[in-house]
Amino acid sequence: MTATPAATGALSRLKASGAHQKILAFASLIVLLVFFSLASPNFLQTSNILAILQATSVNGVLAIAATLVIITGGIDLSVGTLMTFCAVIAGVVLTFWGMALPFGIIAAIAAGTFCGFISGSLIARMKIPPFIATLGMMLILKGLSLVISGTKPIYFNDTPSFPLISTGSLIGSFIPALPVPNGVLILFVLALVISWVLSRTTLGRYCFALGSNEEAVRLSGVNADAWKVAIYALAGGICGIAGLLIASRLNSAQPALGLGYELDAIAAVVIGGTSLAGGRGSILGTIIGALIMSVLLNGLRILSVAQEWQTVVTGLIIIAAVYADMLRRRRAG
Amino acid sequence: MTATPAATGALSRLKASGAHQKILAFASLIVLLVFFSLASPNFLQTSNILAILQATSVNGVLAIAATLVIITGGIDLSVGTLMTFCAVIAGVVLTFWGMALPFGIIAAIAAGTFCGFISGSLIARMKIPPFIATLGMMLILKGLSLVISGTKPIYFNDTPSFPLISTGSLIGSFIPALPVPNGVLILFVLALVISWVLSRTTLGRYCFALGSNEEAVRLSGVNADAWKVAIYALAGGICGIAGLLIASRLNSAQPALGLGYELDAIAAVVIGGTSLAGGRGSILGTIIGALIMSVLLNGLRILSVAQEWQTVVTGLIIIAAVYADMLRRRRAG
Amino acid sequence: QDKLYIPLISKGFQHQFWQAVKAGADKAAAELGVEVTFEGPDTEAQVDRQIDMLAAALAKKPAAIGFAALDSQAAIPLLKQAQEAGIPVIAFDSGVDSDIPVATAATDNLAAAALAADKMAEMIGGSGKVALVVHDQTSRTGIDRRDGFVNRMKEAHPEVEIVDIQYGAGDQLQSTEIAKAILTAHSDLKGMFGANEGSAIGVVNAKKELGKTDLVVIGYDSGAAQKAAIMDGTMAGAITQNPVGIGYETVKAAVAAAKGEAVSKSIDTGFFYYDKSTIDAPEIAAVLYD
Amino acid sequence: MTNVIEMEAIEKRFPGVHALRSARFDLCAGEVHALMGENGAGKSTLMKILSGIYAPDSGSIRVNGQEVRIDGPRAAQGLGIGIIHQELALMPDLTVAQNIFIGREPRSRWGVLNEAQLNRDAEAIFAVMKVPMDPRAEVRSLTIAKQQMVEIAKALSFRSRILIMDEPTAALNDAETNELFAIIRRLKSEGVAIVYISHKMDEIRRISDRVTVMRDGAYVGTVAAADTPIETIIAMMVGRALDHAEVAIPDLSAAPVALSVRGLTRGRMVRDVSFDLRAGEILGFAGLMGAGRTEVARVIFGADPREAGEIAVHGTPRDIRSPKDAVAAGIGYLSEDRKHFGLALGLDVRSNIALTSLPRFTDRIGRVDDAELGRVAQDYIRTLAIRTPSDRQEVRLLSGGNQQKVVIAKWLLRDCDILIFDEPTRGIDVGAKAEIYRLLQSLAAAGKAIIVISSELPEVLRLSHRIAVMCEGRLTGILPGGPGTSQQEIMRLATYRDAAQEGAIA
Ligand SMILES: Nc1ncnc2c1ncn2[C@@H]1O[C@H](COP(=O)(O)OP(=O)(O)OP(=O)(O)O)[C@@H](O)[C@H]1O
Ligand SMILES: Nc1ncnc2c1ncn2[C@@H]1O[C@H](COP(=O)(O)OP(=O)(O)OP(=O)(O)O)[C@@H](O)[C@H]1O
Ligand SMILES: [Mg+2]
Ligand SMILES: [Mg+2]
Repeated sequence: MTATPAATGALSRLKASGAHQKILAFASLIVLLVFFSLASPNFLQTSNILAILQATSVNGVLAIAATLVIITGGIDLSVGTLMTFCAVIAGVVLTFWGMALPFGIIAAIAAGTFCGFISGSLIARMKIPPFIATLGMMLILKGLSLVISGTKPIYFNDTPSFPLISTGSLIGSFIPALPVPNGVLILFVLALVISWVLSRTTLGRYCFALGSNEEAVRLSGVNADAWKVAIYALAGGICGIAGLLIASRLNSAQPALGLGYELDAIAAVVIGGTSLAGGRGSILGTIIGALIMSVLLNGLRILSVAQEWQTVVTGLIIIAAVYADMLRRRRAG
Repeated sequence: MTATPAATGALSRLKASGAHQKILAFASLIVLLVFFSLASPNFLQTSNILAILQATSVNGVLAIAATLVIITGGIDLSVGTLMTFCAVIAGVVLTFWGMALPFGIIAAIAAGTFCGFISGSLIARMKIPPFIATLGMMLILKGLSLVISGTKPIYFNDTPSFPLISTGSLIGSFIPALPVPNGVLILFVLALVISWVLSRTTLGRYCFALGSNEEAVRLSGVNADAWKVAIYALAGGICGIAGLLIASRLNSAQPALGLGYELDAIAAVVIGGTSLAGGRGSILGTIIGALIMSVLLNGLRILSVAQEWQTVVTGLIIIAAVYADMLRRRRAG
Repeated sequence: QDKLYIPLISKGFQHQFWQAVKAGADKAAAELGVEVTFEGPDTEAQVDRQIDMLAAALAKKPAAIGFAALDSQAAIPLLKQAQEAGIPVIAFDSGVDSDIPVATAATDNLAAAALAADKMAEMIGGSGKVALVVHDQTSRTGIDRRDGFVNRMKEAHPEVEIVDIQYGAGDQLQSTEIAKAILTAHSDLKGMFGANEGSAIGVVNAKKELGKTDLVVIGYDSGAAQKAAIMDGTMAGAITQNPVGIGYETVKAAVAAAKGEAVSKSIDTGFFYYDKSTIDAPEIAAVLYD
Repeated sequence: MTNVIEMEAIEKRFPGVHALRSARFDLCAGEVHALMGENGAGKSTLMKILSGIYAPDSGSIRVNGQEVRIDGPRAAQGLGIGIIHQELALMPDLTVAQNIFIGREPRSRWGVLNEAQLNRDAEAIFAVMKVPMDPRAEVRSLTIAKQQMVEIAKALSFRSRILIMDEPTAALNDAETNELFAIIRRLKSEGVAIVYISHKMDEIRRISDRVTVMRDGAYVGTVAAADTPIETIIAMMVGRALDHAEVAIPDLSAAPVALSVRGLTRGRMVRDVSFDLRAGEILGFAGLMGAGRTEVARVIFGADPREAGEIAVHGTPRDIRSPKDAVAAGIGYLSEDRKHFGLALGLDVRSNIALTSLPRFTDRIGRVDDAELGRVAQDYIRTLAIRTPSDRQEVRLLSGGNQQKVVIAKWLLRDCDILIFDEPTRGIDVGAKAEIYRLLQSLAAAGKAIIVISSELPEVLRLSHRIAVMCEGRLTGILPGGPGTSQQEIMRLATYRDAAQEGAIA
C-alpha cells in the first residue's frame, strides 16, 4: 500500500513542525486509556471521564505551580501545605469574617502569592537552598493552618455559592451535554495561561534561562534575584487557586490536609518530561503527567485491584511511562 | 591577653586543616542543646539524651544512605519504604520461616542491596531520572511490603534476641554507667565506616566525581554506570540496616510505615550542608543534620509546646540553622 | 507543689476525632486542676514516631500517662520503663496487650462496626452489593472497623455482598475519588460504609457529585459535615463513639491512679448509632462533636 | 615514516548537521600534525571519533595498520590514544590531582586510595611541565587557564603514544604556550604522535610538521608546514585570501571620557587600579595569566564586590554593586569563561542572544516579540557567520568557536556604550577573528568605548589604541598602541614586580 502524496506531505509537515512529537508524548496516556477501556466497560463513561478530570484538577494546578519552580532549577515542597493554608485563609475571610465571595478568592490567592514571595526571597536573597527554604515553609504553613483554624475544618456554609467554584459547571450551563466541572475548566484555562506565560513572556524566558545557567543570567545584567522571587510568588498564587479548588470541592478548609501532595505534584511534573535539573519543561507535559497519574489510580480502583497491588502497579507504570517517553525522545533525537 | 605561641600554632594548624570549620558546623546544634538545657531541667538527663540518640538512629542511618546518593547528584525517595521492605523480609525469614537470627540480618541487608541495585540499574543503564526511578521503587516496595506481610505487622516473638540489635547495649555491658543502645552504636560505627569509604576508597572518589561532572568521568574512561549502580546498591544495603534497626526497636515489621521518611532523611542531609546538586557533602554534616532534627523535636516536646506550634518552630529553625551555616561558610570563604 | 502533669500520647492529632478526645481531656484537666498535653503522629502508620513521643513524655517525669497504642507490642519496653518508674499508664481508644495499663478507656470498634453492618443490611433490604471506604489498612482501628463490618455481614446477612474495600488514609479528597471509582465500577451498589470521618465525608461527596440519590451511606464518628449530611439525608446514619468521654475518663483515671486511688480496670465509653431521628436526643447530642 | 593512524571516509551526521563528509586523516609516529579549519569544520568531531566518544556512521579507522572499532574512551586509552578536550571536561569539586588520575588512582594494600602517592604523582607531572600548581587545590577555584593546564597534565599522565590536543592553548598566554611547546617537542622526540588543533596561525608554523585542512566536514588537503605560507593555509581553510589591516589609531584627545576608574581595589587580585577610557577608544589589557585583568573587569562590572575605588561613567560617579547596575550604566562584560558565565547551554541560540536585551523586545504586558527576536538573531547569525542549522538550535550542540560567537552577539545586541571583552576570540577561527576585529573597530568608530583583555599579544597589538599592562593585580603601565610598541616592552611591564614604582602608571 502506498500513501497518497497529500498524506505523505501532511505527515512530513507534521514531522517538521515537531507536532508529531507532542502527540507521541501522549502515548503512555493513550495506552492506559485504551487498556482500561477494554478491561472495564465502566471506565469509558462520560461520568467517569469527568470524575478523572475532576480528580486531576487539584494535583494538576499544584503541578503547574511546581513546574514553574522546577524549570528555574528549584523545587517547591510547600505546594501542598500552602494550598491548605490558602484554603484556611479563604475560610477565615468568608466564614469567620463573613465577607463576600470575591474577597475570599482574592485573599486566598494573595496569601499564596505572599507565601511564594517569602519562599522566593529566602531562596534568591538569602541564598537558602530551595529544598530547605520550601521544606521550612511546608512545616510553617502546616502548623499555621492548624493554629489559624483552631485545628478544626472551616465550613463554607455561609457562602452557598462557594462549592460552585469547583463543582459547578459553566460549560454545562451552555452545553448541557458537556457538564465539565468548573474545577476542570479552571485547570485547563490556567494551563493555557501559564503555557503562554512560559513561551511568550519575559518571565517565562527568565524561568528557562535561570534554570539553564543562573550565573550567566546574572552576568547578563538581569536582576536574576527579583525574577526568581517573582516566579516563586506566581507559583504561590497558583497554589492559592488550588486551595480554592480543594476547599470548594470539600466545601470546607481541612487544615490537616496537604502533606504528601507535594510529591504527587512533583511526580506529575517529572513524568511530564520536565527535568529536575532545570532549564527545560512544559505545561503540556505536566498536564499529561497529572492525567497519567489520575487515570492510573482511577482505572485500578475501577478494576477493584487490591490496594497494595495498586501501589505496586502504579510504581511500575510510572517507571515504564517515563522510560517509554525517553526512548521516544532519544529516537526523535 | 596574648595566646601562648604553642596555642596559636595549634590554632592555626587547626585552621589550615579546615577542622575549625567542621567544629563550627556544630554551632546550631550546640545552640539548640544549650537552649533546651536552660529551658527545661528534664532535657539534659542521661535517659533523655539517650532517647534523642535512639530517635536519631533510624533517620540517621537512612540519611547516610541518602547522602551517598545525593553526593552523586542523584536522589533516593525509596529509602523509607525500602527500610520497611527490608524489615518485612527479616520478618519473613525469622518469623514465617523460623530461621536463625544471622539469616534474618543477612536477608534484610541483601534485600536492601538488591533493591538498590535495581534502582541503580534503572538510573544508570536505562537512564531513568533518579527521582522517577526511586519514586517508582518507593511505591513498588510500599505495595510489596503490604503484600508480603499480609498487611499485618510481623512480630519477632520467636527470636527473643532480635530487639537487642537496637535496644540492647553492648557498651553498657562493659561500662554500666553508659548504657548507649546498640542502635546508636550502629549509627556511629556506620557513619565512621561510610566516612572512610567516601574519603579513602575508589567508590567514594567516584561518588564525588559523578556528582561533580558525570560526563567528565565517562570521558575519562571510567565505567561510570557500573559505579553508579554500586553506589545505589550500597545505599540500599544501608537501608537494610535501617530496616533491622526499626524492626528491632519495634520488635515488629510494620508494613505500612516508611512513607514520608525519605523527606526527613533528605532534610538531614541538606541541613548537614550536602548540596542536592551533587559533588560535595559529608557524613559528619549529615549526622549533625539528623541530630538537629531530633534534638529540636525532643526539646519542643519536653517544653510541652503545642503540637501545631512545634511544626511551625521546626520549620523556622531548619531555615535559620541552614542560613547560619551558610553565613559561616561565606565568611570562612 | 506543681500541678500534676499528665501527657496523653494518642494515635493522631489533626483529625476531628482526636481533637474531640483532646477536648474531653482538657475538660477533665480543668475540672481536676491538672496539666495535660496531647500529642500524636501524623498518620497511624508511624509507630516509631509515637514511641519517640512516649520517650519524650517519660523524660518529663509525669504523674501518669495516657496512651493510645498504635502497636501495643512495640511500646512494651517503654511501658515497662514507665512501670519501673512508678508512672501509671492508662490505655485509651484501644487496649494494650499487656497488664501494665492500670485502666483502659476504649470503644469496642469491632462491635460498633458490626452494628453499622446490621443497620446497613436492614436499610438495603437484606441483600445487595455494598462497599467500604476505610481510612487505614494496617492500623488497629482500621482493621477492627473493617473486620467488624465484614464479619458481621458474612455471619448475619449472607445475602449482602461486599464487592470492594479500599483505603483513603482518612483524606477527604482521596476518599472522594476512591468512592467515585467504586460507584462507577459497581453501578448497582446499594450501600457504602465510611469507616471514619474523612472516609464517610468522602463517600458523601462522591454520592453528591455522581447524583446517586439511592445509595445508602453509613458513616462513623461525627463532625459538622457528617451531622449536616445526616440532617439533609445524604447519609442514613452513623456510628459515634464517645471521644470526649474517652479523653475525659482517661484523665480522670490517670489522676486517680497517680494519687494511688483504685481505678476500674476497664472503662467502656460506649458507642451509639444515630440518624436524623435520634441526632438531637440528649444522650447522642452529648457525645457528638463538630 | 609509518602511519600510526589512518582514518578514511568518515561520515558523521547529527540531527540537522552533516558534520563529517567522507573525512580522512592520517598521522605518523613522531610527528606533530596540525588539524585546521574554520569553526564548525568538524575538527573536534573527527577527533572525538578517534578517541571513542562518538561512533562514526561509516568509514574505517586503522591504528598501526590494524582496522579497529573504538567504542569508548577506555578502548581509545587501550590503543594508546589520549585527548585533551576543547571544552574542559573536569570535575570542579575534586582536586587537581584527583582529576588527573580519575579512574587510575594509585592504591595501597586493601584497595585503599593512596592520596599521598596521588599528589606526588601529580606534582611530578607539573614539575616536568614546569607549571607551578598545587595538586591539592580544588579545580573549581582555578582560572580557566589553570584548568586548561590540568587537562594537559591529565592527557600527559596517560603516556599515550597518540596525543590529541584540541585547542590546548586557547586559554594560555605566550609563556605558558612556550612551556607547552617544549613539552610537545620532548614528546615528539620520544616518538609520540600528536594531533594539534588550534586557531592561532603562528603556532602552526612553530610546532607542526604537517597540516591537514578541513572545510565543511570534508578533507581539503595535507601540506608540509615548513614550506607552505600561512596565507595558503588560510586560503585552504576559508576558500579565499584574507587581507591584513594594521591598526589605525584615531586622535581621541577631544573625545569625552566614557569610563573613569580610580583606585579600584579588591584583595590581592586588584590593587589600586586607575585608568580612563575614552569614547571611541579600544584599550587593550595585557598581562600574564593571573595578572588580575579578569578580576578588574569583574569588579568594574559589579560581578565581584569592590573594596575600594570609584567608577565614573560619562563623568557621573556610579555605585555599581551588581551586573544589573553595570548594564544599567551602559557597561557590558563578555566573560572569558563562556560555558559557566556566558551561555545558557540548554537554551537555543535565539534565547541566548536575547538574554541581555529581553526588556527591549517586551511590551507593556510582558509579552516578548518573538518574531522580531528571531529576525535579529538571524541577522547576527549572518553577520558573525555562526554555523548553526537554525536560531532554534541548542547552544550546547554548537562547536566551541560558534558558541563564542553567540556570546559576542549577545553583547552586540545589548548595545552598551562601554564594552569589556575578556578573551573575545578564544577558539575563533582566523576568518571570523578578522571579522570580529573589524566589528570592534567599527564599534569604536561609532563612539563605543571598548576594553579588550587578551592573552595573545599579537591580538592586543593588532587591536588596541592604547595598551594597559597588569602584573599581580597592579596596573604597571599604559603604552601607546600601534607598531611603535614592541612585545618586549609589554613583557617588561607584565613582569614589573616592583611595588614602589607606582609612577609608571600613566
Ligand atoms: N552533539 C552534536 N549534536 C549536533 N550537532 C553537533 C554536535 N557536535 C557537533 N555538532 C555540529 O557539528 C559541526 C562540527 O563541529 P565541531 O565541534 O567538530 O567543529 P570544530 O571544527 O571543532 O569547530 P571549532 O573550531 O569551533 O571548535 C558543527 O556544526 C557543530 O554544530
Ligand atoms: N574564583 C577564584 N578563586 C580563587 N582564585 C581565583 C579565582 N579567580 C581568580 N583567581 C586567582 O586570581 C588571580 C587573578 O586571576 P584573573 O583571572 O583575574 O587573571 P587574568 O589576568 O585575567 O588572567 P587570565 O589570563 O587567566 O585571564 C589568579 O591568580 C587566579 O588564580
Ligand atoms: Mg572544536
Ligand atoms: Mg582572565
